[in-house]
Amino acid sequence: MMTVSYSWLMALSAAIFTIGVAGVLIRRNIFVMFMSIELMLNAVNLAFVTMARRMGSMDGQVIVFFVMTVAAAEAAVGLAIIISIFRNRETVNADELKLMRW
Amino acid sequence: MPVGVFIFLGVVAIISSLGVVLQRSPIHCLLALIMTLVSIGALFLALDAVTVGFLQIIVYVGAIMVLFLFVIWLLNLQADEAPTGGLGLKFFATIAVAAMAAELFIFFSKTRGAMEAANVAPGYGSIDSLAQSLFGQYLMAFESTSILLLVAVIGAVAIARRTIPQRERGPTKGTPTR
Amino acid sequence: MAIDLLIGAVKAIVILLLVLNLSAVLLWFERKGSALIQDRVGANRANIFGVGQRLGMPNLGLMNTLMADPLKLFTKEDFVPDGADRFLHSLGPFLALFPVLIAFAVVPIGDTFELGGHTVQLQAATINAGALYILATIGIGVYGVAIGGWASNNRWALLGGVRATAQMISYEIAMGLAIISIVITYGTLDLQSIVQQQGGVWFGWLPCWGIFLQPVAFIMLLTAGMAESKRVPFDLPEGESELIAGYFTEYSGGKQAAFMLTDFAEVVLAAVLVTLFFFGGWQVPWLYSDGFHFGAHSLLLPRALVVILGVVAFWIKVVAFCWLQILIRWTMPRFRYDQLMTLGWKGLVPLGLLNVLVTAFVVVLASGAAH
Amino acid sequence: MTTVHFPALGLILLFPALGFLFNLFYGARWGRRWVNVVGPGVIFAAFAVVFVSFIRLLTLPAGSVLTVTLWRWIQAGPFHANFTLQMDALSALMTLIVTGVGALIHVYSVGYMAHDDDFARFFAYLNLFELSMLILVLADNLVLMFMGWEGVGLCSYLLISFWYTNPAFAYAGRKAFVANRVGDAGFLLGMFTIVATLGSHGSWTLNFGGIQSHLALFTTQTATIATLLLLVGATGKSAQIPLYVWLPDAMAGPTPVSALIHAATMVTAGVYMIARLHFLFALAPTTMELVATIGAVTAIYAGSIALVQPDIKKVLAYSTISQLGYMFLGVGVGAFTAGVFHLMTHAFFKALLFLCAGSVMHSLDGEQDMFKMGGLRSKIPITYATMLIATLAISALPPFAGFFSKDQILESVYNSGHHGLWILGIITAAMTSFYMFRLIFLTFYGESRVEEAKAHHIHESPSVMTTPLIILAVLSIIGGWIGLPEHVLWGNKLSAFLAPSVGEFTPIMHGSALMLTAVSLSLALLGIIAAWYFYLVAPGMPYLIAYQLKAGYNLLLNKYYVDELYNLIITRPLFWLSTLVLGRVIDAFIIDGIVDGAGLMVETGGQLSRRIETGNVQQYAFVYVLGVLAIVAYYLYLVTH
Repeated sequence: MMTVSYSWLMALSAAIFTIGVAGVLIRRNIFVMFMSIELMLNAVNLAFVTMARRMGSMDGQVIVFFVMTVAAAEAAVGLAIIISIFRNRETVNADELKLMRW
Repeated sequence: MPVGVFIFLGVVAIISSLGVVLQRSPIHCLLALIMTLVSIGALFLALDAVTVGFLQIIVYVGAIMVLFLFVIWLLNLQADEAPTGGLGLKFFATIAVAAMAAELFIFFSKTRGAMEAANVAPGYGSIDSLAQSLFGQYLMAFESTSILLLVAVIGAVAIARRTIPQRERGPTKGTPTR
Repeated sequence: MAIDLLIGAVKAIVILLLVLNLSAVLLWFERKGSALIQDRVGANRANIFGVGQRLGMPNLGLMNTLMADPLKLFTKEDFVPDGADRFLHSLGPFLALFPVLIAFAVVPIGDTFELGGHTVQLQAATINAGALYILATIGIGVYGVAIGGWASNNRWALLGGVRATAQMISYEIAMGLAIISIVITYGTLDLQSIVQQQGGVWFGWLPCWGIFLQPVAFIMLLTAGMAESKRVPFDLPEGESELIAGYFTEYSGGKQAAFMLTDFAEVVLAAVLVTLFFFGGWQVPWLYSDGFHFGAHSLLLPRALVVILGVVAFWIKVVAFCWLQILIRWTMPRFRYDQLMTLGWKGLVPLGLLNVLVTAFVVVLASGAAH
Repeated sequence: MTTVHFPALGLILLFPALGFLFNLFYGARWGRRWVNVVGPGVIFAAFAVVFVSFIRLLTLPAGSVLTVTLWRWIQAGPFHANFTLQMDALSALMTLIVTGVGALIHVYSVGYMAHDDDFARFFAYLNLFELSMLILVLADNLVLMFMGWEGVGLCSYLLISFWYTNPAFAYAGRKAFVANRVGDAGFLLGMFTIVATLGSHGSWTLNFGGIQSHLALFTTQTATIATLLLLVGATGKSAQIPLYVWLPDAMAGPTPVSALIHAATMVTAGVYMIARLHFLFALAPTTMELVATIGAVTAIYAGSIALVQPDIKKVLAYSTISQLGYMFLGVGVGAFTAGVFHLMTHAFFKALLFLCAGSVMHSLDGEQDMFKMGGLRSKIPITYATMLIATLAISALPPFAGFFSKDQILESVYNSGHHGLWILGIITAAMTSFYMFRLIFLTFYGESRVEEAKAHHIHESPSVMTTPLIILAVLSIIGGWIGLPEHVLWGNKLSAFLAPSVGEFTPIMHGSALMLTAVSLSLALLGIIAAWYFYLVAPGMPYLIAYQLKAGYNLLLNKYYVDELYNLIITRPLFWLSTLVLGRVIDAFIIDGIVDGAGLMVETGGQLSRRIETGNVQQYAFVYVLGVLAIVAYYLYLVTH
């Protein structure tokens, strides 16, 4: 029976990661950009778990665990920031949020 | 894991992640993201990372994504209008992303070895083995993440709380209202 | 190989049907039960050609619950309001029902037994992290109501969805804490082994049920379970007097049926969890793998009978707890929303944390005493 | 000639320094009582230390030196100058004068500044001046001496323009500063010449001892150049022709300042420096001639101006210049002891004169015009008595202090063969007695010409002011007795004491000395009688003469128009040069051009580079991604090769 080789999983994670990058670069909606970042995080998680599986060590999974925790914190703070931005500027369009410029 | 399972989950993951990027309505994007997360979690399970897989679903899908959902509701985000301008950036960004994809594929295609059930110890990925690492080697990191979460919560509240002047807040509890 | 697949399929279908039917029956229970409580007659009309009377049976109105209502519901027009998101609107109900149903996959409804050289687990899926699995499915279950409420393009529905989501998340935490304390107590995530550890007796007569080990967790799990099922006293998401029907205001026909089914399935799930964790699952008091033993007296039974007894006992317990929930539903008033949140966040969560802490201490001390 | 390590010398500097810091930072806050105690107190402490060191020095064989190296100061290649203090006979005398007279003047200032709100700053400056002056006289090398030299110049500037709200005073301060700068430039160049000369022979030093031991390295020519340059510095500091112009204006400062800095101590720095470097000057006869000439001319020149000045302090100022001329004359003819002796006595009676003038002004609400005084004899008796003593002293009447010192100078001038200069000297002596008694008669005799507003509350100064007067008066009487002529009683103790450090004083035969003394004495008396006749017997006479000799009178009254001359040939051209050429052209175009250009460059650079900051998150992310691409590519390269 044919089994999956790790390179496939890594390729999958690479694909998801690049899709996430594309989302961050192309979407104008900071909210969707934020989601794309989560996408990238999960792609990395997948890579970690794959490699952990390959090396038969738990460290990769532990790191994934920490990534989840940090992602939770990041989501909380990031969403709070988005909310306050929306309150002040009534928009989530990255193009209209250009205050920090010359 | 069986090839079929991998192909199924992989396809689902890629399609739904594309959905995250390509759809207009934030809530559709969110659902697509949830789909991706679930399929990735399933992949974790298939990779013998049982605990982490379920945690992925419980934490990400069950908690974080709900937070996103609430924010969508709170801001009442509608579908984006047709994107205007910035096409040059989009163009170059697409090229850059393609280049990155190429690089990463070349890079990861160098990963060798195939999944045999043999090369993991029994109980690999179970909650005790995870706990062994968490509360052994990574204890300090684990504890500091708790502090991180606390700080994040406080920060989130501090940032998102709307400060309402007293007069708008109306009569507070205990003050007679007439 | 093939036979294993067959057995698996059979188990899955059987359990699914059991759950669905039980949910349906619960509806009837509810009607009659509420009638009893409120001193009404309750459902008593539908009657197929008067067969019942001919046989001299009392008209229990079973028909209009089990057949007329489903017929009516599934033949009604599937109405989607204007400006609603069609896709999500139809996705919602099944997104709500699906997780609850798959949650039952890991539930052990009976002891393992040998059948033609095959070890049969009376458990659709033997996942050794069953508890986590259940939590995961419950976590996914949030989205059904949320999406349903949002996609209806109706502010009552949206409010209901928001309420439902917030409520379910809040009480998921309490439920999770309760389950964690159980897991700590039994040292495993595998539901089957949790149940097996509840076999036997203490002091020669007291069944080793979890209720005696984790009374606090029992209260919490029951409360959280009822909250998850969004029924009185936790029915704010669909409080008729406030939001017409909450998140399924805009639903009709099959989709509404799906939502209602979800509610009842959640009731069953809560009952099942309570049974599994605190009342020995399929364990019958004083019944061992070879028969009853009570002190010196013993009554030996064939293995098959023992297993069947276990299965029956399990479902009896489940039905009992469903009945308990229905009683509670029809006897208690509705919370106010702030009371709900206060109970969840200031009552159950701290209590659960404390419980986990104490449990952990006790377990560590006990294991220390063990060796 | 033994050298003794004597750390106590450090204390001499320490006390004024502490006083300076205290008055500067806490004086105003802690209040007048503290300042009044600390300000003079530290000087008295310094005086005590000086006295002790002086006694120590006396116990040692003649020509010994007390020294202490506080720290290594300048270290530049082979050259090094340490912060070393040394006290030989000359320094001892100077420090005694500086701290002693200084202490008395501090005490006097307590009374004089009693009504000024800025007392703390005043005492801070005074203490700082004491510190600088002590450094100047205790320094064992030219560099350190120059530091003190500059310090006193600075304090002089600060104190002249002490009442800086008055533009005229501020201008006077600036004038003094600039004039001193010119002198200091000469001093510096002189130092450089010495260093170059010695250094070219490989001995890098500016220690007095070092210079003295390497005198062989100097040719007459180099010595002349060096000394001429140093002389410029001396004339600047000691207000000699041509750089004397600042001193009269320096009277703008508070009178104690005029007494301490512009009469007793600082202005004598030039004389001290020449005496200190006598061995070098001795190598340059030309310079010595010049010094003597300058001294004599300045003496008679300033004296002549003093004859007609109406302002009491101006008279004293010009008399100071003239007396300094005497000292230059003395050292110029090689009578260093005589010069220093006159320096000492002059410090006593000129300080006293200024303090008395201050007391007079104090009693008349700052009136300075002598023609608005008169008849004060009975109203302020102590001031009158002490001022009379000082006047007799400066008029060189025996047995007062001035007599002996001036007499020695004139004797040595005559004996050194400069008969022309000697004649100038005795004429100046006559002038001196004339204008001094003119001052006395105008101020204290005759009927009162005081304005009504001030007339009714004329009062004697408080004892805190009069006590120093009395002490200084005593000193003005007996101060000269340590330098009696040879063979008289105990003879000339002073020159015996000073001789090792400033060279031998050549005693002369007694006979001619008496003759010379008689001549100068008779001239002095003549001056007094003239003054008495002009201003008491026939008060109309001066006006008549002034009317008859209008031209000459105005010439004197306007100080020979020297200020105007300097204005015309130096100040005005400099002013035009700096405003028109330097200001409008070089500063406006070149310097501002450079500065603005730098600014413009940065600004344009910013203008261009800020375009990068579009504030567009995705653009930043894009650049970031490019970076990631580069890094990953690098690792790919590593992996594949």
